This record gives sequence, structure tokens and C-alpha cells, in this order.
Amino acid sequence: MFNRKIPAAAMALSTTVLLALPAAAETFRWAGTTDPQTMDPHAVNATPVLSFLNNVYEGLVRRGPDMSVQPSLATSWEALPDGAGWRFNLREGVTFHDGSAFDADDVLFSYERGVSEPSDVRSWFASVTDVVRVNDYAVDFLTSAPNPLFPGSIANFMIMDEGWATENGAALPAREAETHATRNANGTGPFMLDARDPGIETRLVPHEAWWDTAEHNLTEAVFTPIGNPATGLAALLSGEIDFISPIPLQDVEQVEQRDGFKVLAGLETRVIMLGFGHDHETLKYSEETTDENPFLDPRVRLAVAKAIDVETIDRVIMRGAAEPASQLLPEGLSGYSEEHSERPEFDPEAARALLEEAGYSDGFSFGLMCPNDRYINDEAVCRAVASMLARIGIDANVNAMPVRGYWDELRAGNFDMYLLGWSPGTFDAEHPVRFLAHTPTERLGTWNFGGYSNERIDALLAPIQSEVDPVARQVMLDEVAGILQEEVAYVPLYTQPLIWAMKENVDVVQRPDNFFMLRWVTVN
Amino acid sequence: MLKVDGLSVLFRHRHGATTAVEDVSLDVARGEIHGLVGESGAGKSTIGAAVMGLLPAAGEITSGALTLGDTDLRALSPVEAHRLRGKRISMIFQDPQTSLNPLMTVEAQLVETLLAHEDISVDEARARAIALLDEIGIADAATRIRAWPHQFSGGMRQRVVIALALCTNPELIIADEPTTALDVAVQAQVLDLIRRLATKRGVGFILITHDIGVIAQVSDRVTVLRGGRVVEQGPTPRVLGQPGQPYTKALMAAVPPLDRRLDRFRLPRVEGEREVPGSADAAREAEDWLMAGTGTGPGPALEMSDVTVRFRGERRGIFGARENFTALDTVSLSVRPGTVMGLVGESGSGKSTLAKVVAALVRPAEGEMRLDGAVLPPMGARRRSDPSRRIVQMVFQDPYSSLNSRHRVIDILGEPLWLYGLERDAGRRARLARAMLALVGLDATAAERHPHQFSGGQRQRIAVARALLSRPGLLLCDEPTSALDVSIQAQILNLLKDLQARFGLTTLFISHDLAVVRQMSEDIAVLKDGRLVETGPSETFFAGPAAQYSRDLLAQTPAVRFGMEAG
Amino acid sequence: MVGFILKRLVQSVFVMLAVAFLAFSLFRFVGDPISQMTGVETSLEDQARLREDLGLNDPYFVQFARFTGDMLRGDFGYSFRTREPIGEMLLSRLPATLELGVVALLVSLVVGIPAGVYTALRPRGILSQTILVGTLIGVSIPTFVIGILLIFLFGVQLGWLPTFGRGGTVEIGWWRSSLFTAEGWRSLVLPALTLGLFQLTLTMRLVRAQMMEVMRTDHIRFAIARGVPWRSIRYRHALSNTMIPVITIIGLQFGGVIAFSIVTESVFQWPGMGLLFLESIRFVDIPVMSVYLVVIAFFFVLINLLVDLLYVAIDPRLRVRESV
Amino acid sequence: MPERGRLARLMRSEGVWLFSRSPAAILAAIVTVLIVAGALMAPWIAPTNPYDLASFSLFDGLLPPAWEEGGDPRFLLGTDDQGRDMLSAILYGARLSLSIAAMAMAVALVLGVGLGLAAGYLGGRFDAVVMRIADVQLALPAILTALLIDGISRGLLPRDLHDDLRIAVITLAIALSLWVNFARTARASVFVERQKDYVQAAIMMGQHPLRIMARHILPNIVGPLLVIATVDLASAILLEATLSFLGVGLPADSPSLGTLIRIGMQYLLSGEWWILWMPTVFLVVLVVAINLLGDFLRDLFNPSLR
Repeated sequence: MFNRKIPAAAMALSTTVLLALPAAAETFRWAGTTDPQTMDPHAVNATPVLSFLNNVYEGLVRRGPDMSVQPSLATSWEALPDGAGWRFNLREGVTFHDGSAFDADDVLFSYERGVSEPSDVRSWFASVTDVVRVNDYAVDFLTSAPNPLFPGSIANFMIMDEGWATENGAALPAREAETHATRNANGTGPFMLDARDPGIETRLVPHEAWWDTAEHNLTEAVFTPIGNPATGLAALLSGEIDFISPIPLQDVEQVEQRDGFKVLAGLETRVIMLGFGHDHETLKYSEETTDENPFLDPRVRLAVAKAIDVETIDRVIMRGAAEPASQLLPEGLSGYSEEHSERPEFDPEAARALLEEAGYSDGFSFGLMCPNDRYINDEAVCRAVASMLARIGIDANVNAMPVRGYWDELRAGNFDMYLLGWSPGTFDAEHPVRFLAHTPTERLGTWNFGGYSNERIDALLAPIQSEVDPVARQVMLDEVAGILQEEVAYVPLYTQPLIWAMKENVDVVQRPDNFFMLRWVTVN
Repeated sequence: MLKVDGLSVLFRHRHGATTAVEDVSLDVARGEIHGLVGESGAGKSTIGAAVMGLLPAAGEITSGALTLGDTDLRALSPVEAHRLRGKRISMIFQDPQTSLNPLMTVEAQLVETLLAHEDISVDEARARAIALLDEIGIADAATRIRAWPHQFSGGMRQRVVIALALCTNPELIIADEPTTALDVAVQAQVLDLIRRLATKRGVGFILITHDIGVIAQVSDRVTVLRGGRVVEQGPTPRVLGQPGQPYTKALMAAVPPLDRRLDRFRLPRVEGEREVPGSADAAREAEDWLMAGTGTGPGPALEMSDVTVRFRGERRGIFGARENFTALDTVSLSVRPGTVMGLVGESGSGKSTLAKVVAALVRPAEGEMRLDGAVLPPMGARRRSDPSRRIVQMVFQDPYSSLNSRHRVIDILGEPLWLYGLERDAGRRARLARAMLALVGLDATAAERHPHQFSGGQRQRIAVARALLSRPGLLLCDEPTSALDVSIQAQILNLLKDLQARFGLTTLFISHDLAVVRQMSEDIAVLKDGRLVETGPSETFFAGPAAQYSRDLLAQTPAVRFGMEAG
Repeated sequence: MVGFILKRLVQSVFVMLAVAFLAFSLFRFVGDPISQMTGVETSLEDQARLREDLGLNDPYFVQFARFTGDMLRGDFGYSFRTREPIGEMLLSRLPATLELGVVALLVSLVVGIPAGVYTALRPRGILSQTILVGTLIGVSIPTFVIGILLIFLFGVQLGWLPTFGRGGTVEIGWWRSSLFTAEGWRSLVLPALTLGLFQLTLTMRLVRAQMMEVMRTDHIRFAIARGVPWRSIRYRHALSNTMIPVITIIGLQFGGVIAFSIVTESVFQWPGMGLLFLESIRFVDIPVMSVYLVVIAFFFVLINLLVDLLYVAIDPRLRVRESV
Repeated sequence: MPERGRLARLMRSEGVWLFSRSPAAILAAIVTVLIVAGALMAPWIAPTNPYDLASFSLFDGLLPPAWEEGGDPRFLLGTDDQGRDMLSAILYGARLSLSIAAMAMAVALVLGVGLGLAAGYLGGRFDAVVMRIADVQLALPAILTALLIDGISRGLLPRDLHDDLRIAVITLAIALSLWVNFARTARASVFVERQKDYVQAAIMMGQHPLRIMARHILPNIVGPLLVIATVDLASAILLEATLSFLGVGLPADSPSLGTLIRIGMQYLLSGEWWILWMPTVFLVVLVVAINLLGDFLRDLFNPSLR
């Protein structure tokens, strides 16, 4: 389901890696901006935590370098008759880090733990009605409706050892106080947790009895968080660390010019877009137009789309590392609509004409809300968008704020337009529709801050989720993409780049979901 | 021993340079105490500093020879000069409180000075230091030597300072106002000590002071200075007894005699003296205004019965709890209307506290005050609008801090008129203020200037004018002239006497100087450690004091007794 | 003595309570912790339940009472982010901040005092003027710029010193120190220099002004008049009298050191309490923020008390009571 | 009877003579006046208005200063990532920084001197309370005060009002962390002046305490306060820069010097050196000049040092 576009770099590398023989053993030091909060695989459903723990714990399935779903603790899986669910046949002879064996009981225990109240990964099992133990090495996941993507969607559901967890009082994820599993781990993954000093340093060592063949040549891996980007870059350039992600876009050129270092600039599966207040009767931050909300008129929204020159934003602010986006998910992911891969072209004259047609020839002012520490150069992009919109007469006053308070402001509707980035957890087109396009309810459309609502899209969601035939599913997804584009529900801008920097002698695999897999790292 | 020949010193500052000392010559023989006397600004300290080679940065010796024995002091290199200091010439300063390093024990400072000039062992140095302290009269020197400076009283500390200056047996000691900060009793002892050291050890002294009494009591020869020039020089009895120069005569006339009471100081005019009489009619206008206010009768009678003041003791260090300190102990006193009551006592006797109690600046623990029979509410009880706020006025001791340096004189004087509503109209207030300036002997142009542009004497005149502008009945004078030079003091005392007599102000005149009190007051009260020792008419007191303490006080006050003919 | 200390401790409790109240009032305004603690796909329902479980819906004063009650019992509560006991977190971060602070203060004293004395004794000297203006420029550049510059100069270009973090630490009981290894000291140099520079200028200017003042006092003039050697006049008489007021000011400055450490720790990724506080702000981890501030207030009050006691220890006028 | 310029005349005569003799003070004064004038007249002398989003375009982004190759004469000091002319951004930024610092200083002065004066004069419990509040304030790092006020204003004020009050929030935060210096200095000076006879005389005459404090004591303690004011003005500007670094500062589209430096930090290594160094050098020159003036004033008012 992946075509050539994404991620070329990763594809090329993955083939070479398999052939290279592990060279001399090394301690690999790597850094990132945030420290994983916890070692408990079910406590927090956030990329930094899941990415790190994927080196220690394993799920029934795992994603390969090209995001393809591969067997892991399950050797094979097949759909149960008439879409009742999926059967997973478990791998035998697998042992946890503390030596205890892996079997179906551990899967059942992990499922119970995953759907328990304190767990944060309950949403993965929304469609699961029951889990049945077939035998020691086979388990059935029964779903309320046929769910073709189910195996891929639980790639991050990591299995814990029932014995170890219950003995150490970690049967459930931590609610208020930490449990043993918060700072210790006992997974089946390629690396064992050797030392954990939260916020300072975490040390992993290879798990000798790992069931798969090790493609890395590391003897030890040490992770240290470095909050300040400039300090992180200095740490790399001074040779104290071997790898860091991300580095600021503007420093890519400098790092590449230095000998002994290299940069891997791919694309992350995250689309940055502008959202509107579809359910706002009036503008909330306008000086003069306080009695109506021009953005309710699709022509005004289209004018906004046409007024923004994404090429220049990419060239100047993103240093050419980004990729213009036309839909809510990046090109190349499953369910991407080729039909609607054209985004409205940059035409300020047409934009002004549209505004005139909609009756706002002398423009209006409004509030553009943006985070300043969430996405790459988010604040700079906001200011660029504002200055471009000002050129067609609509004045945005930008209010950039730290992300800690950003989501509350959006949930409270304190915006006229807002910047949002979305990375689909299931790497499929259904994910953004479920969270961003569906009318906001208790479980669905939870990130649809603007309150966009379209009966047709709401109606299509369930069939998309349960349609087994990929062609029929794609037709429905194309229709949804068409509606969103035609109504300009959101203005997708670009797919965010993924910038990893490392020493010359380090080879890694860059996956678009920004997961860093130690098992593909070789230091030569 | 010391020979100064034609010394001139120049001070450079932003307006160019002024000559502080001009063509001064004097010599000091072994064992001789040579007095240097003159009013402030006469250049006495400058000469002392020049001899020591310690002139401030802006100062410079332009001419003259300074020789000590056969060493030419001006030819010495800085290193040689510094080695000479302490070895052959030493110096003593005025305020014992600040002359000793508070963070070093007396022993450390003595031993350090000794070792600086003689290579002897530390034990030897300590032994000599202890012997020296014994010699200058510090009891139990062996243990007292290890004490810190703040553990000594003022007088004892000055003895330590003298010991420090003496310990390297210098040939000459320059004492710059050594006794000015001391009480009369302690002053007498220190002067005796200096006398003894000069005769017994043959040490030469240059005694710099503005107090003619001190010069008379202890100096062998004296040089009278004015404006940096020598007015007269010679043996003390002759110079002070039969002054040749008019300035010396005027100086002697201004010294308040202890043996008799003058009705008024007769100050002969001395050429060059800038006496600016206020314009007569302006003064009369102020006089009429005052007369209209106070009416014909004399000022109110002041009675104080069993007034006691206790201060919460200074928290002596972090460790001890506070113990209370009784400043006044059941003092009962009455001042007859329209008369001057002199209040005398050593520092710490509580005389200022008494004035502050009357002025409601200090809260009495017990006791009662009455003004013409009516209760005078103490501090805390006396509301700001109470009539006594106007009737009771005070002139403070330090002329430099009793006037707000940021206000013009016209504002300072206008304040009481405005505050007590004596004169609503601003224009009238200004006129009245100028008139009052004339009454106290200052010209009207003073109104526009700031306090820092006046001399100490002029400032006290302004302070008196301020007091008068509230038409007071009772005037409290807390040592009004002790910070002034003798001649200025005489003028201010004359002013107070005239004003008191003319307007019948009841006055409480406080001083530590018996001679001054004798000139001012009809009645006298003597305070010691907060208790009233004696009270009564002053003439009978001075004829023969009843209390032994009073007699000692009178005996120790240095008096100019050279059979000088009355002024 | 005991009375004095008791009185100060009572006052310190009041100060800490006030700080706790102020810190806790942050609870309402800095942002919603729940959105930081849960993932992207967590349903609103789950978020609501988490908020209820953590007692965040209780009225403000109930939460504050619970917070102070726990504090008094020594239970500092748990971090929203890592669920760790906050007492333990702060204890593990405390040595880093204290060591950095003390070394920075030492740097400012060891360099500041001699420089202050030199510029006081030779006010017009060329070297003095350059020192004065030089340190002024140092103080005028924002701390974080200086930090980054030092990192790039000494860490990247010259490679002499580590660019971040705290190497070579040795565990002594719960106290993790970097003072016992060369590596530990190497990682301390740059942060201590950055943090110390501001204090250094302040100390130098203070010593300079105070020294010039003392050189004019009577007892110094009397010492000169006694021919006491210049070296003793300057360093024994003058300097000791200079140090007394300087010590109190430096004691107060230590509070400033802790405040500035937030910036320095974030630039050098120095695992101290300042960095923890910054991260807790970014993550709206309110219990950690509140406890940090109360602990800082406690340190501040403790330092004030120590400075007062030091003052007494040095100045005999306060120490020895009886007078003759 | 308000006393008008006399105090100033007194200072000037003495000050001018001293001023003329110290080259450092003259240089510092010239620099400060130039910068303040430049900042105040920014709208007229700056080539473009960096706050008007339509006046610059992204195409001109990251241009080096005019004299460098690749530079554009229109932008003398080059442009930032948004294509904003650095010179105009610095002038406007300086204007914003100076106005914030000055306002914060004014508030800190009034609050600090008011409380310090009253604490020193009244003494007793009031003094203890004020000093304890000062302790609390000193214990709170500036960033926390900024956060607190920012949070409170966000909570209490209507949303849109909150945004354009951000400047007021930062000013108040800086003022709150500076008033303690004034309070302590004023209190110490009042202890000294209170014992002097002219205050005792005023008390004895029955003048109203407020009048004694305002007309008598305050004019006499202006010296030390002025010194503190200049030094604190410099630290106020620096504090604003640090708050911006910690992400609590001003919004990016109306940048102050501090925000410009924060943005510049991101380009420290990436070759666009001028985005960081132009504002930083400008800030350093300004702060050094103000500090030198502060030193000169301290010497002027501290006669013993002359």
C-alpha cells in the first residue's frame, strides 16, 4: 500500500542494512528533546514513550522500515469468518528479559491491563468486544464489526509478562502514584532496561535471548534528553553524543558541511493545517466584524487557501524540507486519495475576487491561534500565514502560546482560525476522519475543535472502518476527501519534515512515524 | 626638636585653589606642650597633617621647612616618611569611638604597632603593651588588653589611643582635638595624662583645639591662628593673660567666664569681621508681631513631677535578652514663668531626654507635666492639634541636621505660620519670615538660599527664627551652641538672652558647659545618671554648690583664670 | 540565641505558607494538566475520569488544604508527569543545584573580592577601568546567550569541556556529587562560570565601594599615622571591615543565584531543580511546581538566617556583650 | 510652597562639573540619549514598520546585511526569518523594551519607595509585614511571577482583552521582581534620616506623618534611589529578554529586543549570524551605557567616593 513517494530514503537504507555484517561493538549515545515519561507501555499513549518502549517491549505485530505490518510475537494472523474478529497464532520459544516464557496468558493479561480504567491505550480496543484464549499459543480478538485494519492498529500494543507484573504490584498502570513498571521493564524486545534515571539518563543493553536475529552491533545504548536545541546540536558536534533528533531546520546545512556528521531529512506522517470555527456564529477576536463569522462562507475559506503561498513557506521557513499537502494525511499513506492530490494554487488575485464575491472586499480582522513550541517552526509559519493573508486584506492578529495551555484554548473555542498538526496513529486515512472530520461526540471528532459537521462524512465513517475490500474502501475515502476539499473544511499546508542528525559512522533507519528503532542502528 | 619655618599649604578644588595655611612658623621643644588654637577653618588640623605628611590628596605644601631634630621632613621619600610615622612622630584623633579597629583586640593593635617599628618578640611586645596600659591608668591591664575596643568607655578608649601613639616612644605627638568628644571629668584626666607624659617622658606635644579652656589648662606655649595665619604666639599665660592682638582679645572676650555672670557678652568689633545687622524696621515689624502674639505676660510655668523614662535596652548582641535602661528616674522640676532654667549634666545624664519628653518626642513611663497648671499631655497622648504643639518649641544641637537641606529658608520659616494657621496669606507669610530673619540678625536675602549655604552660627539663627514664628511660650534649647566656635557661640547666646528678656519666653537651657549655663540661666538644675542632684538659683549654686557631685563638676571645668580684667 | 532562631523560623513558616499559596494558585491558571498527561486518542470521558481521580475538580481551598496537610506530614505527593514521589525527585535533583550554586558563588567570591580590592585601591588604573567595563559588558549580555557561547567555544570549537549534562558523578548515600572526579569538575566549569558571572560583577562592585569607604575611616587614618605597614592596613584592617556588609549582601544574592539557575540549568541541561521546575511548567506538572517553590522559599529563609548568624560570628560588637 | 527646580539646580551645578571630568560618563550619556531617541522616534526613522504584517514578505527572508555579498540595500542590517528588516525590528524592539522597562521601573519605584518609606518611618509590625512580603517576593523567581500574572490575567480578563494586555502582564511581572530593591533602600535611608533633627523638629511641631515622609524625608533620600533606578532599568531590560527566552515573553509579531534575541538564538549556528548579533550588540551597548550612568550617579551622590 506504499508507493514510491514515501519514504524513499528509508527504503534504500533498509535493504543495505540487512546485508551489512555487524562491525566492532560500541556504546551508542543518543538524545531527544523530551524524556519518555514512563517505562509502562500502557500508561501513556504518546509518541516519545511508545517509540522508546518499542525497543524494550514487543507487540503481536510490528511495523517494518517501510511501515509494513510484520509478524512479531504473533507468527501469523487470519480474519475470523464473516468479520467476527481476528485470530493470532503466537510465536513459541520466546522468553522475557527475566527469563520467564511468553504464552497466551501474557496476551490476555496485557489486554485486560490495556483496557483497564487507568490505562491510556483503551481507544485502540474501541471495536474489540472480547478476547478468547484458544490455546497456549493462539488468541482470538472478537470485534463488534469487521475491522480490516485491526492488526495494523495494535502494532504498539505491547505485551507484558503476567507473572512479573502481578508479583511487582504492577497489574494496572499507575494512577496517581508510580508502580514498579513505571521505572522498570520486563519485555521481550531486543533491548533490556539496564538503568533508568528519569529526566537525566536511561541505559539499555541488548537482550541476549531475543527471538529475532539482531541487526544492530550495539553493546549499550544510552538516551539523554536535551531540552535546548542549540545545546543538543553542540552535544552532537562535540562528539559527546552519536545521534540527535530533531535538529532545527536552519542548522541542517551547517551540520552537513562539517565532516564527520550527516543529516537524514525525510518526512514525518504529520500534516500541518489551518482549522476554522465552523460552529462559531461570530468572530471572537475581530476589532470591527463582531456580528458575523466570514469563515462560515466556503468562498472565504477558499480565498484563505488561495492566499497562502506554501511553496515560499517551504523554501524560506522549512528550507525546502517540507512537502505541500492537499489532504488531512500525507501522500503515500493507506487511504490517501490520489484523485484529490491537487491543493488550491497560490493566486492572491483570485483570493481577493472571492472575498469580494463573498461581500468582504474591504477585508476584516480576526484571531489566529498558534502553538509556539509544538510543531517545527510553528510560530514562524503562523506569522508567515498572517502576513500573506494581510496582503489580501484580512488581518490576522497572531496569538502564539506554549502548547501546555493551547489545547484548552482550542477546546474552549477561543479562536477564529487555528493551526493544527495531525499524525494518524493507524497510518491510514480513516484516522483523521474519525478525529477531525466527524461531528464532535463523546468518542468521535474529539479533536474537531471547529465543530465541522457533514452528515455524509458521518455516515461514511462506519462503512470505511468495516469495509474489507480495499477498492470499495478507497472509493468511499476519495468521496470524503472530495467533500473536505470542496468545502475547505481545513486548509492543509504541508507535511512536516523529519530531521535526524548523527555522526558519519552511524547508520539508522528513519521511519515516517518518527519511531527510533535501536535494532536497526549500526555504528561502524 | 620640631621646627616649622614659613609653612604654606594650598588646597586645589573645582574653583581653583585656596591657601589653607600661610607662612606659619613654630617650634616645639622636648617635653613642651605647644597649643594650636583658632576657630574652625583656621588651618590648625592642616598644619598637624602637613607635619605628619598626611595631607589629603587635594592638599600640597607650597613652601616652608619642616625639620624634626636634624631630619628634613619634606625631603623624605614616601617609604621613609611612613617608617618615620609612629617611630618618631605619632598622632591622636578626636573621636575615640572610631579611632580603633573594631574587629581587632586592643592587644593585637598594640602588638602590631610595636612590631612595625622594633624587631622584638611578640611576648616582649605584649609585655611592653601591658606595662604601657598600666602606666596610662587602665586597671587590670593584663586581662583588659585582650578585650575588644567596643568594651571600653569613651575615656578609657582615648587612653588606649594614647597608648597606641606612645608605644613606640615617639619624640612628638600631634593631638588633634583629643578631648573634644569627652566629658568634662574624663577630659581633665586625659589632659593630666598628657601633662605627665610630656614632663616625665619628655615627649613634645602639638595640642590642636578650639577650646581656649583646654589651652589655658595644659599648654606651655600657644599659637593663635586665624584664616591660616599666625595672629599671636608665645607663652600661654602672656598670650591669654595679656593678649596683644585685637582678634585674641575678642576671642578671650567671647569665652564665657565661669567665675562671674555677665549680663551680655561685649564683643569688640574686629576688622574683617562681616557683621551684617538686620534692617532695623523689618526687625521691629517682627517684634511687634511677636508682642501681639505673646501679649504682655511672661511665658507659661513648666512643672514636671516624678517623670521617669525607661528605654528598652539595646539588644546587646544576639544572645542576651533586652534589659531596660532607666534614662530619667522620678525627676521633678519647675521652671518659673518667663525665666531661664539651666539644665546641666554629663553626656548620658538624661538632660536631652528630659527636653524630648517635654517636646513629646520621647514617651515617659511615669510622671506628669503641667504648663501654667494645665496638664501637658506626653508623647502619644498629645494630639497634633493640641495647642501645646505651638507653645512648646525647640532649638536642636546640630546646626547641620536641624534644617531640611532640600528646602529654602523661606519654606522652612513659613511652615509654622501655615501649620498653626497664624497667617493664611502666603505673601504675608513671606514678609513675616523676612522680618523674623532681620530680628535674628540675618539679612532678608537669606530667605531664597538653601541651608547648606550658611555657616553653623547662621543656621542656628534660622532655627531660632523658626521657633519664634510659632509665637512660642516655652523654648527648649538642647545644647544650641556646643557645636559652634567660641565667638559665634557668644553672638547666639547674646541673641537668646535678648529675645528671652524682650518676650519673656520661659526657657529650658541645656548644656554640659557650666560656664555657658552660668551666663544664661537664673535657676540651675544638675542631673546625674537620670536623677536630679541639685536645683536652685544659679548665683547661689555658683557661690557654693550643695551636692558633692556639683562641686567636683565645677572644679573640673577648665576655667581661664589668668586674672584677666573683666570684659 | 534560641529565641532569635525560633522567631525567624516562625517567620519562615509564614513566608513558606504564603509562597505555597501563591504557587498553588497557579493550579487554576497555567493550563490543564490532563491534556498533557493523556495521549492524542484518549476520549474526553477518560480525561474527565482522570481529572476526577486526581481530585482536580475539588474546590480550590480543599485542594490547598490537602496540599499543605500532606506537605506538613512530609508527603510531597506525586508528579503528574512521571508519577514519581516528588520528595524523591527533588532530593535527587537537589545536589546538582546546590553544588552549582555554591561553586558559582565561590567563583564570584574568589574572583570578585580581589578584583574589588584592586579596583578600590587603584581606582584610576587602566587595568581597573578595563576590569570594571569588562565585567559590565559580561553582565549586560543575557545569561542564556553567554551560556550558549561558552558551550560552542569550549565544547564544540575547542572540545576541552563537555557541552551539557553532569558527568563523573559519585553517589554518597543519596547525595550524588560531581565534586570528587575530574570529569565532574569539567562538567561544572561552564555552568558555574555562566551563573557566577552575574554574581561576580555584583560582588566586585560591592567590595570596591565598601573598601573605598573604609579607607577613609578614622581608624585607618590612625593606623597610617602609627606607621603600620601598608600591607596590613589594606588587607588586615581595611579588608576585614569591608567584608562585614559585603557578607550580608552576598547572602541575599544567593537567592538570586537560585533564581538565575533556572536559565543556566536549562541551557546546560544541568539536572538540577531549576531544570525540573522549567519542565514542570512546560508540562503543567503543578504538584512539582508548588513543592519546588516552597522548597526554594525554605532555602531562601534558611540562607537569610545563616547570613545573620555569620554576621554575628564575624562582628565582635554583636558577639561579646558585657562592657566595662 | 512646592520647591521647584532648586534640587535639580543644586545637583546640576555640582553634577555638571563632575560630569565633565569623567569621559566614561559622557560617552555613556551620549550613547543612551542616542538609543533612547532612536527608539522613541522609531515610527519616523525606521525604514519599515515591523508590526505591520503586510509591510514585509517572506521572499526577503534571511537576507544578510547590505554590506555582505547577497545583501539588499533596502535592508541595511539584513532581514530575519520572516523577511522583517532588522534595523526597524531593533528600533521598534528597543522602543518596546525601553517602554516596558521604564513602566516596570516606575511601578517598582512607586510601590517600593512607598512601602519602604512607610515601613522605615512607622517601623514595628507594619515594617515586619512589609519585610516578610519582600522575602516572599525575593523567593519567587521572576519567571514564576510572570507566569502567575499571565495566568491570572488569562483567567480573569475576557479573552480578547487578554491578548493585547500581554505587555501589561510582562511589565507588572518585571515590576514585581524589582520593587524589593527600592523598598529595602528606601527603608534603610529612612532609618538614617528619621534620627536627624529636622525630622524630629517636624514631628515635634505636629506635622502630619504623610507630609513629613513626602516633603521632608523623601527629597533627602532621592540620591540612593536614583542609583538603584538606573541599575534596575538595565536589569529590567535583561529580565524581559530572559522571560522571552523562557517562553513567557511577548508575542512574536510585536517583538521586543528580548524576543528578537530569542528568535536570533535559533540561528546562532546556522550561518545567519546577524539575526542574533545585531539585537544582542544593541542590547549590550544600551545596558552598559545605562550601568555606566548608574555608576556615575552613585559616585555623585556618594560624596565620600569623590
